[in-house]
Amino acid sequence: MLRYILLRLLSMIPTMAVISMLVFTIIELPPGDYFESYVSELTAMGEDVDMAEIEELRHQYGFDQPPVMRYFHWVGGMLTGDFGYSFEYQLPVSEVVGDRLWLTVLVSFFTIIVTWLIAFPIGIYSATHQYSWGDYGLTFLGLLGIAVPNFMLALILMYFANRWFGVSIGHLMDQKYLAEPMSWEKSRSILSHIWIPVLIVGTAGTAGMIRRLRANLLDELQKQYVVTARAKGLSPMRTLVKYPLRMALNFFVADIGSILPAIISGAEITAIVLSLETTGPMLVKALQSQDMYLAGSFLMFLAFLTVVGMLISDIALALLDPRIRLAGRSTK
Amino acid sequence: MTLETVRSPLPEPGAPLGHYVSDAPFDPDRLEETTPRHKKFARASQKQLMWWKFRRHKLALASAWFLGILYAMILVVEFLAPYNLHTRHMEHIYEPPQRVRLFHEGSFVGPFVYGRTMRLDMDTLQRIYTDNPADVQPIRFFCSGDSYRFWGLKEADFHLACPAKGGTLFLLGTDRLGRDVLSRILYGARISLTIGLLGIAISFTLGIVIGGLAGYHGGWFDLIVQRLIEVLQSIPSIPLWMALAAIMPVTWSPILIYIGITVILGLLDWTGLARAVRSKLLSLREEDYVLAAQLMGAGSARIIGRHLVPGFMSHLIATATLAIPGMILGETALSFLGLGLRPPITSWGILLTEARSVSVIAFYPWLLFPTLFVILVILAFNFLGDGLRDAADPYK
Amino acid sequence: MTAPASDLLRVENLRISFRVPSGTILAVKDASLRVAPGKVTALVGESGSGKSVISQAIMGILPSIARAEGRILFSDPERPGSPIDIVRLPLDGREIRHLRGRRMGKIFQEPMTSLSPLHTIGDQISEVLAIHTADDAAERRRKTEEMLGLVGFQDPARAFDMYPFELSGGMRQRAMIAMALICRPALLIADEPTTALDVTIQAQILKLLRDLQQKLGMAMLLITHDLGVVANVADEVVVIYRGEIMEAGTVEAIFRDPRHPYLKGLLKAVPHFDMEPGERLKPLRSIPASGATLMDHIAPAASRSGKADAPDVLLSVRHVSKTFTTRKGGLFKAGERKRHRAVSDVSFTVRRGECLGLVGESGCGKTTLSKILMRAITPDEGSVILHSADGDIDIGRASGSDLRRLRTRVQMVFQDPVSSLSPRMTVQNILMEPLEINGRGTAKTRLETVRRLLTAIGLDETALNRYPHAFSGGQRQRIGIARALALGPELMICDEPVSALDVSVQAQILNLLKDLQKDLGLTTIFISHNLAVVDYMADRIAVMCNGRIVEIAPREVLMRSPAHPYTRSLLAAVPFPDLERPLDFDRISANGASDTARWPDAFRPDGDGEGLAAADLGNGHLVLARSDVKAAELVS
Amino acid sequence: GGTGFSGSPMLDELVNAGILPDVATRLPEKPRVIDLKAMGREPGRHGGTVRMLIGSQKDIRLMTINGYARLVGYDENLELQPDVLERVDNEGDRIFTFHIRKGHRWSDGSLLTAEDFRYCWEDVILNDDLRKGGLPRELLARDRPPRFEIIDQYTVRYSWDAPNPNFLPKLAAPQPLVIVMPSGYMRRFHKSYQDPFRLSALMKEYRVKKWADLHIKMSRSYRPENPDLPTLDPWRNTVAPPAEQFVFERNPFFHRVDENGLQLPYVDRVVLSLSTPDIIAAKTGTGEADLQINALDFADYTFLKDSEKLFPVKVSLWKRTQGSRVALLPNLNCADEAWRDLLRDVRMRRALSLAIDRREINLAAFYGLARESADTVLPESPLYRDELARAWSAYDPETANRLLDEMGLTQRNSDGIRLLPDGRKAEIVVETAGESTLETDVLELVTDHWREVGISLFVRTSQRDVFRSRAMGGEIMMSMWTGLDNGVPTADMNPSQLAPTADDQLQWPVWGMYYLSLGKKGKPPELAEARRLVQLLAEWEASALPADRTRVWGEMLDIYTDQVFSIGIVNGGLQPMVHATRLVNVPDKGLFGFEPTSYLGVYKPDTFFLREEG
Ligand SMILES: Nc1ncnc2c1ncn2[C@@H]1O[C@H](COP(=O)(O)OP(=O)(O)OP(=O)(O)O)[C@@H](O)[C@H]1O
Ligand SMILES: Nc1ncnc2c1ncn2[C@@H]1O[C@H](COP(=O)(O)OP(=O)(O)OP(=O)(O)O)[C@@H](O)[C@H]1O
Ligand SMILES: [Mg+2]
Ligand SMILES: [Mg+2]
Ligand code: NI
Repeated sequence: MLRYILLRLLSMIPTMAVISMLVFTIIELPPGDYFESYVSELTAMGEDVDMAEIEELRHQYGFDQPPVMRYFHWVGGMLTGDFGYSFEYQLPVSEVVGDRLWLTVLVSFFTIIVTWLIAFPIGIYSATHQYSWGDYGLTFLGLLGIAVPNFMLALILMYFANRWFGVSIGHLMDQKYLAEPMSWEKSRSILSHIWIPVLIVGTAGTAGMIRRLRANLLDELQKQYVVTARAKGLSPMRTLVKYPLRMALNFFVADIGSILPAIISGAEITAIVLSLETTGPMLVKALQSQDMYLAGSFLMFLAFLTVVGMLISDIALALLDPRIRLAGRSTK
Repeated sequence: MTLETVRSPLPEPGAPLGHYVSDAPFDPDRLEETTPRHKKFARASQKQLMWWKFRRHKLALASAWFLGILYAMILVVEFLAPYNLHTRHMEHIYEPPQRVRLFHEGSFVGPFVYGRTMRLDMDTLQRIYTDNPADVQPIRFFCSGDSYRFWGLKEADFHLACPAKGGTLFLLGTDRLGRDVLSRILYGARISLTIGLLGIAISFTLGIVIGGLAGYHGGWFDLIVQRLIEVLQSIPSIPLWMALAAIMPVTWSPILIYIGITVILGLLDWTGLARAVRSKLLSLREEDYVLAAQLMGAGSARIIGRHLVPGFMSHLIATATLAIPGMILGETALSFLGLGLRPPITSWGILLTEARSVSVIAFYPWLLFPTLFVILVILAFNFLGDGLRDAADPYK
Repeated sequence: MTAPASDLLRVENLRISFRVPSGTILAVKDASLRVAPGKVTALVGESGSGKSVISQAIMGILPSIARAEGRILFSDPERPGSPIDIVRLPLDGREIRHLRGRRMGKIFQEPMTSLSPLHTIGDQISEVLAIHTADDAAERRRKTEEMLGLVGFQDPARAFDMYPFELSGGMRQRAMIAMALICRPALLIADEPTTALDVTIQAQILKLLRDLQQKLGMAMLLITHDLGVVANVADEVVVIYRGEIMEAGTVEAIFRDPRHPYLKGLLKAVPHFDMEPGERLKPLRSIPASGATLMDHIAPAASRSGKADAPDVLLSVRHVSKTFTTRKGGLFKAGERKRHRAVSDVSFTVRRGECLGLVGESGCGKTTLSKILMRAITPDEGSVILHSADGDIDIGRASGSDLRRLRTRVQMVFQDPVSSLSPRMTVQNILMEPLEINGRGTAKTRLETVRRLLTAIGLDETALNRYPHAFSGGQRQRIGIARALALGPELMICDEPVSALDVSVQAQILNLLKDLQKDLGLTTIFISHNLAVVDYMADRIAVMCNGRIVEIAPREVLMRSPAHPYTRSLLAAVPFPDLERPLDFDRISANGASDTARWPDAFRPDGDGEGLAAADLGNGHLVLARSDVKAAELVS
Repeated sequence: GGTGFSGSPMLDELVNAGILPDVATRLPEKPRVIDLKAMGREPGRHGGTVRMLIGSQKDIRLMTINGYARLVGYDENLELQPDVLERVDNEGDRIFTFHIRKGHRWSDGSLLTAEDFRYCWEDVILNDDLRKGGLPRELLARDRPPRFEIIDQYTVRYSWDAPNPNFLPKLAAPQPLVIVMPSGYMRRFHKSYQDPFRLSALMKEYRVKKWADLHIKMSRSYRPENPDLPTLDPWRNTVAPPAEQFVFERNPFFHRVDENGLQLPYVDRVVLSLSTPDIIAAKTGTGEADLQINALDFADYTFLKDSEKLFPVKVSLWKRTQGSRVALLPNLNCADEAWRDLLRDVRMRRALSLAIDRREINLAAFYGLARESADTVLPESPLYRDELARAWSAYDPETANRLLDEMGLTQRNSDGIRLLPDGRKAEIVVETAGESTLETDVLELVTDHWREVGISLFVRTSQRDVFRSRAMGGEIMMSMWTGLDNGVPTADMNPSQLAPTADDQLQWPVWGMYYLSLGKKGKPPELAEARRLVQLLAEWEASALPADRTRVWGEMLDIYTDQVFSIGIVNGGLQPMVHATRLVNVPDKGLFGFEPTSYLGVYKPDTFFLREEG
């Protein structure tokens, strides 16, 4: 296993290299560059632009060089810990993120916990009480969450939360706390706001989880070893959790790899609609305005988390099921 | 030493057991009695068996019917929709749904709607519609209304239902250009229920094949496939959409671009499924029956397709049914970023995107009707999935 | 002895039916039986007669599609006087859970699938303690290891941390037994508890059960078709046929005075050591399709025509070894890996058309060896060559068309029938599959073949569209055999092919195999614990112990004059279905016959397990002994 | 105090602590007195915080625009008035003498003097490092820069040989020409004044590579990202980006007072909160903004109006100043030759304009409240004439059809779509940034209208970022954009928007580039009428007499509308304006636009005040 992990760690290097090229290409694909969009944004607002100044900036950031050169410049910078400069914020990329990062982690973390807390019991319930009213009802609710686009749900919740509970629309806290340091009131305010995004992002994920868990459990529930466990006198719940659930978790563990980056990127569109102070909208904005170093570093960070997440997921998989030999070939 | 034969194999509690011998007729060569029903089942093919099992799941059957009808309907949308996709009614902007009634002033008239009068509230700039009970507008059936080109080929104007001459029939209200929401939903179904499935088909095929091979073979193949998956998963969908939207040829029609994006998304979207399949197969491949199949000389394709994937069918079905809303509504996210479908094409996603404002929720909630259709379709697909799952479940 | 006040278990007029898509199957029809406290009731009967189903009903673990009627009364000696009707207890309710595992233990018929593949056996066994006792973890481990030792694990501490898939079939069965016994239940339901065990271990287990029975007053419902075992341990016997009780009585009554034609037939079908050469077993009913017609149908004559000029030796195995490393718990504890030599330096040949019997202690490497022969496991060293008219195939290295030839010519019957059948394929598809893979026949002829195969193994066509889990253990085993036969292989490796079959069906199957061997020259390697069966089938017998072949000789030679101490103790441990020849339990050593310490010096390996070689005693009789000992001395 | 001036209580503490001088010292000797009563408004009180919502960090510029403290600025009647300056002497638009208010201070308390003008002129504008592109166009008259003289500490003079009518309007623009800088503060970032060692330390601190970048960055006054930069605006920023919220506090040295001697602004603090543009309307509707006009759309009006019932807000409708709320701009520099020739044919443009049923669009999108008009000036402008608005803007499909037939586009296919001479179908692809449903809706309607005259329209949305370069490259055939930026010009304002003068004019970007780059890039206008417009613009720039300017404007407007260089649809579009009911002095009616009203600027938000609660 240790050897396998080592091999995997080594293989991250070429993977990340390939990803960096891909990220670079993707950022470069849309026509124009940041300055182009900068100029057009200014002119759209009726402002004047000093084209000479723009040309100068272009030159300064090497935008008059061929893309290959810029790629190496960028990658070289990242290797030495210099993630480049955000044109939009006029700050080094490393300083732009600020508070947003932990707020994002907070929201995502809450969302994931809530998703699991809801999905696991319900999934188990649905599988053990297949075709009961509870199964149907919960399935229906879950699917409702999937069927309504997140932004719509966001708008509806926002609107009614405001009408009925007076919660201010959007954001993660009341505006007045924005610039303040952490305090009791501020955290209260955050708590009173966070449930909306958690609910919105959570609903879609929860239903997916419930349905999949249910499906996987249904397959396992009939297996002979479950009967054995029952014959030992194990209670249905403990049987379920110890045996079939562990088997059914396979799909879930396989997906752990994508949780990690999702925590950071957050649900972008919901975050945009709700105007959350998280990293998602920042990424989208950076992409739209072609703030390439910011977007690029962000994407690379996500990629890194993905790669690490996949490794964690594979290790967890081997822990979950002793039969799995990750490095091994199939017996022929 | 011989014991007396007793009548029952079960003595009184605690009593010693006598020697019981059954006196029922005994013929070892007699076969188990088989009913014709047993015979029928024994002779049936596996597909037939599945169908019989599926049939027992009433809700799944109903869902299958519902979807079947829906898909049949999208073939003849032009005929079913009371209006054309683009027919506007400037005097009926944001008109709430009209109720179909049967009785007018206590007497039966048949299905009809009341005409409406509109008043513009100059202060709030709201259009206020009131039923005009004097204006009874009977709905006409199998009638001629807006003319259309059926499938772009044949000129026709035949409709299932039309408004009364000079009247209106907005069963689900109208939108901001006075277009009939019902008609738009019907036309939208055509796109929403077809193209997205293409993407699912692509991503599922890829996911199962690639994930299956990686999980079954393991080793280097797996290592490389996993790296590929890492690379693909590393790129979030949003930048990808943006890049794709940027490179799609300008001259393509919107529908072609949409198909293009769907296909490409399908081509990139298989990774999650592939990983799930692979992980499951990594453990399933250690089962004895896989070995048995190998020893019979079965190839990878057969082992994956016939032995391993069926063991994972429930998950696949669940995932597929869950992917459908994603594909129907995927374009809402695209539109959100300004990359989605554009008129003149209409889909449910577009309709919902257009309803994207607090005003709609507050004043024109009927514009959210497409959601209802999405929900119905998704429920139907899920129940259908349940039925299929059960049909494939040997324990049922 | 005073008669006990009541019965521990009374099954009264039990009817069990299954709701299947095609209607209902009535598996048990008004069966009644009892188990007296501290006594053993044996339930014997044909494969598929409803024995397992009854045992499931007693534990309240019938599958959800089954329906039980009647009464199952359990009078717990702990709470005398109030029998509990298990049929009426709520499913998985507190009461029944309280009984399961603690007051009633069950040994499942198929140990492989009955254990969770994700948990170590120690975990699964000690869980029973965790549920029903207040012991702490250390105490549980201690008790579990003790129990594992009692059921014959040589290294209980190591076994505790092993996963089921790392164990041999017999070891899994013993783990199952340990699980059932760990709480010392008042009633043990043992469903074929010793099918995967060699006779010495079987004797050891039977002894253990008897001891417990005597010491703790444990009663037992023993389901088995090994009439030898019945004769040795049972107090009362119930004979069941197609869900109906045919005959019941004390063990004396049954063996000395069988009355029902079915029971008489059964007793007649038992293979015994003193059969004439060429004498056939007498099954209850004859199989309509003879081996020849079946095979003709399966493999067209053309493909068998090359037989004449085929080399005499079909398979040669040279110095094959295989070592397993077991994974130990955690991820990073690389240091704690344990290595186990499952097969070591095995060489032998198999001649065309013969049947080579392979016997040996449970866990000695038989299955591993057979898998090596099939190229399901790659040996660490050594080679296996399949000789045939169209060129030799090096099994270890074959690829492409050679591999394909190999796959059609060599087939295997798996030891564990359940797990070797795809759970989501119907029997029809399972049997059809080898034909499809190799493109034999058309869809129609394939179906015909499948039907013939089914008849040959004694199942009717209603089986076609059922899934493996809906069959009895013996039925599944027969399906496995049918599948192996489907391609008409040259060499068939049968790993315990009849262990789950009652004697009459067993006779049917054995006769079929024999016919095939005689008429078509089918070569078989026949692995079995049942020495009488091996004696009946095999032309030569190889005896394995601790991964090595310790003795190999023609059947008569080995049976009449075994040379190796291990072989001798094996033969001594055979139970006979004869009340006059009871097993001498006291002679059965705690560590089994493979304990080299008890062997004479001439056979004992030196410290590092080396220094042994095959000594030729003439007549093809080879025995593994120290190379410095003369052959003559070994015959003693 | 005895002087009769009073400052905000907010600053009392600082004054008492001696950190701030008292209000009399803080104000110039002659502050600008705003007579609120005379304006029809109510004199107010100090205090309070006004909340506003912005959609992007860049929008802190709204504070500079709305604050509208300029050397000279427009009043509500769009007449130029000295503001920061006490007086301007203008001799024939050639010689401008600026009189600074004595004792006028920057927000850091330093005096505003002629030195600040000199620093900006000599050390910044004329500095090669700082201004790579040369002098701003507005500082050139017949391509010659002005002479700069310091008359005394409070008087400076700029003089040209030829008239420069651009100068003062540009100083009054929403994004003003910068000719004065807080030299006391800025010097530390200037190579000529700072020792190299300290300068490079500062460069390191602010992470820039060149000193010029440092100077530019620190001196940016339009987007007040540097909280330390002294300003003359009513409020000054206190938060450095990036941030989610920007707090602007009153400038203690602001130079305006009301008639009662209260130093303006009344409101102590303006807080700008960052929000997604999409939900600004929703948030405004729930009373989360005290003053909001930007990022609100007419479509939100009903919702906003409804919220009046629930929240203490007031919603009114202002009028947008654009020449057309949305306009179709045929790209005369289109790369497709066939189409270029067609679009350059005035009959084509007229036909397309005549084919549009503006009435329907007005009804559908504006409840009929906007004006159907060509893309031209609004009635509020003194230059307005009825025939301008009516030029080719009636719905007349027959004439349109006739014009198209006349052009030879007589062949039609089976769908009734006309065929080009080369046999292609007459399909016009209109590009839009698609940012509002308004654009898509209008296009949808126009599609139908044009089909009536045998032209089919396709919509393509692309990011507006790429519009300019694509239009320059001729890839765009026609685009949808807003009409003339300034729909309420006076003759004194530069008419350059009517002539090809910039590369972001999507109807002729290549010609505009030619003008902009002084002939180095792009191509000279190839249409006589366009050339004439450039010529007229030159005449305006050279003119010294108001009458001349009016004539030039008139002629240019005639050509522009008659030639239909831009197909206007409706103008006078309505703009919802929301303010808290507590906020007093916000006009109920107003013109809303960047130019010339500087959004709220000319309505002087410093005179808005929060009425005491209760
Ligand atoms: N889940 C099920 N669904 C349908 N039929 C079943 C199911 N389980 C068992 N049966 C049927 O019930 C009958 C009795 O099975 P049971 O397992 O009790 O046999 P058995 O006596 O234990 O035989 P063996 O000795 O072969 O194990 C068989 O004919 C079998 O086909
Ligand atoms: N996958 C494995 N990993 C580790 N050890 C294994 C594995 N498979 C088998 N073994 C070990 O190899 C030895 C031989 O096992 P094998 O299955 O060949 O025994 P067997 O002779 O078939 O026994 P039985 O008669 O009980 O089936 C056993 O000790 C077993 O624990
Ligand atoms: Mg059984
Ligand atoms: Mg074995
Ligand atoms: Ni007797």
